[in-house]
Amino acid sequence: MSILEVQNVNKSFGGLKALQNVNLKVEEGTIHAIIGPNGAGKSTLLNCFVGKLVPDTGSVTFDGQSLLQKKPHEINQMGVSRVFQTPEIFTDLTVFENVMIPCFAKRDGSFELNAWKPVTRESDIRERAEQMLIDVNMIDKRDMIASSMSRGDKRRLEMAMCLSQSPKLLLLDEPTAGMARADTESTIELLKEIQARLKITMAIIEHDMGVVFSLAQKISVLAQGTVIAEDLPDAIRSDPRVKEAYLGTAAED
Amino acid sequence: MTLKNTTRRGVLKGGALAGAGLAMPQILTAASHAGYTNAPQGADVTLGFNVPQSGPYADEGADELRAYELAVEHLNGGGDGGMMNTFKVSGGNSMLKGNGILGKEVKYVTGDTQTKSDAARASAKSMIEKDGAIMITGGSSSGVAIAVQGLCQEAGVIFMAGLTHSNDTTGKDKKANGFRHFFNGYMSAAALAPVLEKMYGADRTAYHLTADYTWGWTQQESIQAATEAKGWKTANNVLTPLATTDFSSYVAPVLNSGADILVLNHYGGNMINSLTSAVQFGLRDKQVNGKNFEIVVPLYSRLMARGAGENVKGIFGSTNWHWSLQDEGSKAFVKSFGTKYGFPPSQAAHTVYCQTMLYANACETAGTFNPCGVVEAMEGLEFDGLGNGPTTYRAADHQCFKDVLVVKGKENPTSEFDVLEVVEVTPRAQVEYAPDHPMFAGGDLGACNPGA
Amino acid sequence: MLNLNQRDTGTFLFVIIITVLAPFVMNPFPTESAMAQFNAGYPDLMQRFVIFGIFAIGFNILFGLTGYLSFGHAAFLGVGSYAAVWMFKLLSYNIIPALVLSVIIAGIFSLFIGFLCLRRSGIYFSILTLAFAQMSFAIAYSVLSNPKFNLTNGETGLQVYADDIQLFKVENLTTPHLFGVKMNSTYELTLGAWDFQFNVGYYVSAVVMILMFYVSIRIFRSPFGLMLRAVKTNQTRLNYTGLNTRPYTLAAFVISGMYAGLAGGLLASMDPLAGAERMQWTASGEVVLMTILGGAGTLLGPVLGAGFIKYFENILSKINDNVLHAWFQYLPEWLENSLVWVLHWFTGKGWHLTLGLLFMIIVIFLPGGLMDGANRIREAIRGRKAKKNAKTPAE
Amino acid sequence: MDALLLQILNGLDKGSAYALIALGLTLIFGTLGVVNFAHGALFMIGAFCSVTLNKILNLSTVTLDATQKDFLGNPLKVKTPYVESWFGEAAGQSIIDWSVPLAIIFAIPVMLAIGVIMERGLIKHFYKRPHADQILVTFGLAIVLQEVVKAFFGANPIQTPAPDALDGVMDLGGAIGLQLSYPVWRITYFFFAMAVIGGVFAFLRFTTFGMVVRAGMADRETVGLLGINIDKKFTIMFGIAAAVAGLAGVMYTPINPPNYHWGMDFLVLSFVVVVVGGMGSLPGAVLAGFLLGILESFASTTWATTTIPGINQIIIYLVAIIILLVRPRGLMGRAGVMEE
Repeated sequence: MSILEVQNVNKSFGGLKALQNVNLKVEEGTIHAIIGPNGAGKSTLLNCFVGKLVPDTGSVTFDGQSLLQKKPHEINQMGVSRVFQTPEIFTDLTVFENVMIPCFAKRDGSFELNAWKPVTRESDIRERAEQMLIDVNMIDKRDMIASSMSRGDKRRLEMAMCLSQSPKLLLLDEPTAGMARADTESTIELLKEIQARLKITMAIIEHDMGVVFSLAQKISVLAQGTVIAEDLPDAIRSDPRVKEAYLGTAAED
Repeated sequence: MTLKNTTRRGVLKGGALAGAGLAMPQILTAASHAGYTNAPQGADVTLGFNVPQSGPYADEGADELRAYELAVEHLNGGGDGGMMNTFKVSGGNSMLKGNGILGKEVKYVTGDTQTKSDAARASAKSMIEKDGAIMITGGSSSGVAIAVQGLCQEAGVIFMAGLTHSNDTTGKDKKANGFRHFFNGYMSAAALAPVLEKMYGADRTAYHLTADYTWGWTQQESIQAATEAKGWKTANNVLTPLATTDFSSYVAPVLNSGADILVLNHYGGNMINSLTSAVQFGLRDKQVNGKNFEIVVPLYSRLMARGAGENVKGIFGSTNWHWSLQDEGSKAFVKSFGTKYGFPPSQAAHTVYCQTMLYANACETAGTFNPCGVVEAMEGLEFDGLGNGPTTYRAADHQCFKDVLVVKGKENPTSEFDVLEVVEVTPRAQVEYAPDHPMFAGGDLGACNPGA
Repeated sequence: MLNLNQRDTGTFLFVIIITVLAPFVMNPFPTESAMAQFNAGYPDLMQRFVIFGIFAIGFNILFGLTGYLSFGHAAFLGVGSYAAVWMFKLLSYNIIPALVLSVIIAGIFSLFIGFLCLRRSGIYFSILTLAFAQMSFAIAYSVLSNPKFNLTNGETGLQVYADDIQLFKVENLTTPHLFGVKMNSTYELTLGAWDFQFNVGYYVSAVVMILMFYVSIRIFRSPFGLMLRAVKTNQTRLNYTGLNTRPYTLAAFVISGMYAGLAGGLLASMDPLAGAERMQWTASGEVVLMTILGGAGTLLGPVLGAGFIKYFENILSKINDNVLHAWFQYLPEWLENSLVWVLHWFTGKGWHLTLGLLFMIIVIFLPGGLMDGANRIREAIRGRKAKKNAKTPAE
Repeated sequence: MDALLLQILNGLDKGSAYALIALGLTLIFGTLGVVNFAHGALFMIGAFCSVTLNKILNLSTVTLDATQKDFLGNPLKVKTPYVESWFGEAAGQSIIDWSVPLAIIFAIPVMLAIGVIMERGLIKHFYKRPHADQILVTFGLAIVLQEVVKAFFGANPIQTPAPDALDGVMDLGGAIGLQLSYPVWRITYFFFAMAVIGGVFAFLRFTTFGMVVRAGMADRETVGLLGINIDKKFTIMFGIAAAVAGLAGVMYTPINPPNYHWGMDFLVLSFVVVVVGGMGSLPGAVLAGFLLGILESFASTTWATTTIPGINQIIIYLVAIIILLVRPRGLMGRAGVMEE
């Protein structure tokens, strides 16, 4: 069963057609990668999933519900979490507070005037946040201010924040961009482990082929705003259209 | 009223005796003393000079402070005595002897009103509550004067108003503990209208520009009534926001309105800017209805007129006092002020100097600092020699009645102070009105409040 | 205690002790001494300390936590004052209905303005609030004070007249009171060379401030407070975490508006007069100064800042040249004159200059305000820099 | 009809001042990303450059004239300005008469210097700080500047008249049968403003310096990467912005006598102009300046104030609020600049 369905989505900025008739299905419980060269429209597509952009035409449905006209926080409340290319975390807050916030969002919804009970008395939230930090192996950094951590830790923290909401769909925007080799590998391991343990559906945007082929169960290739191929990794690896898109005329060999 | 201890210094002595080593606390309540707020106990008495030291009227405030310092010096027997020597009460000499007030040396505290009611009240309160001031005086705006007057009524001290020209100060906002030496909008109008009629004729149409706040409204109402009584017509009255800096859009339509007189009911910076605009637009060079177009500024201040520079030449207005007056009182005051500071005093300086002298005299007459005694001594007081001829403080509303000066911007000034010339000294009979005049009705003087 | 952690309990107790003992603490110099000039322990100033403290505490909930810099909060203070004086005019001098109405009216007013202004952020938000405040000022100063429809009494300020309705008028109670206890009653205690004044109005305001301070601690430590701090740090992440930031910022705006309204109501209760200049944007600037000076985002900072600025305004502006000469009279004349000449620019009528300079220095060198300065001094005394990552946030 | 034209003229005139101040403000914001609350104060200082020059030219030798008496009855002190004794009475008087236009020459280096000192000494340290801090520190600076000016020149406005030749009224409508007389100096001000605006635009358009600055406004980091010392250029830019505000102040003095409070008076207004025009858009600032000037003039007419009481008090703020809510990027702002 597909959890995310994109049908005939078009989006243009001024004269530039960023997306043309994009169709895509993300199956529940899989890791689905969206790849493509720079400027292929990957980020635009992702932004259409989370409510930052609204497609000009076409539909995006999640779990049977349309995502069009929904705001980012509403989409998140439906069960879609997003990891950014550069980690978006609450840099001035402690690691623990960072993780508590999504827990509150999960429990209380998009707004709750919970202005009286001290955070220290919210034991259910604290337990959950602590568990999450243990799960991602960050419990020793609990009271650090988030801005003082390494980039890898920030990424890990962001992941923990997303996972603490037990999302139905996790969107990852180049999760290993700019990372050292070792970090990249540990991130891949982390994602694999999460997927194995929690069976969370993931959609990854990536242009590092190594990452994509070691993770994805299905791959869509985006070029010049359209999906030129959608298949299993092995099939994509040998698809001439993909080579052409990535390497231009070099596809002839 | 308050349970405030007003015999502070007496208690202090007692405390010092009783508690040299023991420091025995004494809690005072209303029952433990009787009297009035801040009754002076030691060898001195403190007055509170509350003037604008920041904001647009800071220069007037500074001149007021100079006059206060001079007055204190004179009261304490220093200097040449200034107007203290010419001050006559009901035919006889004043009670002032140059030995302070009631034998106590005069001390003073100063504060900044910022020309804001809030700040002015805060400053006055600190003088009353902290410095033990027995009288508050000063101010350069009617809003502030009314606010501080109300406060002094509540606190039980005397308020001797400085510059405040709105009818309300001794009209609907009058208070028993407050006294105004300055004239008001009605009196300006009553003094000006006959002169204007004489100069410009009875067949005139006036266009009013009015600062959009309390003072502007009362001034405009007064001058419109007075000129209409002389046969003038009123073409229009346009309210201008207080914050206006460029009056061009208000001045520009005047010429096409059919009016041949422009009345600027503005004061301070507003007056300078609107007059500058009006002159710039060449209004004064125009002919309308076969007559020369004229501009009138009902309330003049020399300090402000200086800011308008050449533009004031030949423009009529009224003022409370001017240093060029040749009576004995004025000459004495100008001499001692000019000798001390090097330039002649403004009407603001004159007003507050008089107020200080009058207060001191009232205390001497009453033989006490008790506000109720002072009020009794002030009410109906007839005096002379303070620069405005024979003067009365009316009991019904605590408004001072004296001659009003109609002035005109001087054509050939000899110095930077020589900006205005006195055209006519309007006798006080002509500017007097009944206490229940509609423009002043509605207030309640109340009874004197001695505080404690 | 009271559901506060140990550190907050300490802060809270400190505030209680200082406010209760203020008449002593603020009056360290004997009444007749030359230094008495610096005493601040008289009712009016103490009242202002706590009332502007309330104003700043409220402002800090918006600015300190969410980072939204409003230049229009004085409008709510002004509205609160007008509401309170109207209650005096219509009902009676009892301050309870006045305070209630001032909070309600300020709440409604801030809901309206907040709803519109919070559609923007950053500098645009600041300019929007500035524009609203200036508009409110102009309307209060002249538009709503014309003789036909006089709601504010313009320049003179709204005040109670003897012929006002006052439905529940009580004879002999002609000043604001709390069920008969008059706000302006003062008891005096003389202790050797010292005089201490205990004013009912001050203690009423102080109790309100202590309550409001407690409420603000609870807000700071609540999930709601956490969300507001998150708003300041990263709104994008908050949105993608399923939280709608607008209601959070709006709630903070309205809460701070109600604090301002309460402060305005209290001001009118201490002194039943409401003037439009309370609403001017420079008055809004003042509360910004207070908060920054003390330390935005800290619990105690705004209260300290409010005290500091009001102290400056009331004490420094009264130091005239005569006072200066009196201080330095024992020095050689040339030195006395030059010292007076130098200080003359900064005291008395020059106090605004001192304020401006002080403010610049704080923003440049101590962005965390006085609280930050105190922390740095404490750390310097300990002789070691506290580990950055161990820093407790928001304190 | 004439009334309408008159108000448009008035609007253009007010708009000239608004546009000049806003131009500098938006230049600073666009290049440096700094919100300068002290910009109004720069306008005020410009005006006081004019006052200062007037005072300098009026420095005098004092002689006692026994035939006249001063207010105390002492011989009158007669002042003769040095310029009159140096260049002869007629020449000296005309130099004093032309002191306001002369002040332009005096003000340019002074304002440039103030701008550069301000940027190097203060603003530089605030590039990386939040907008709120920039607002606050420049707000503090604005207070300090105005208090210093007050300490030297007092609180009262100071009259600085236009040269006699440019004082007076010009009949603009005679040829087309309308009664349309307008002060010569205000017309001069308008053309002066146009010249300054034209100069700034030409400078940005046709010089390499200007091109770099414009590129910097579009994308600061990229230009930095190109190895151009953009910081130095921005310092000069700040100086120019200060000079533009200063010149606007110098020439405004005959229209209204300047006082120390001008900075705050014009500050809120100029921000409104910048916002309405679009943050960082130079043509927007100019357009919005004139537009708001005209709008303000129309709101002051009797017709407007009787239709909506108090509209003249609030029109500027109302426009700002509506623009910010409906079209936050302003009339000519680029999409996406500061919108959220």
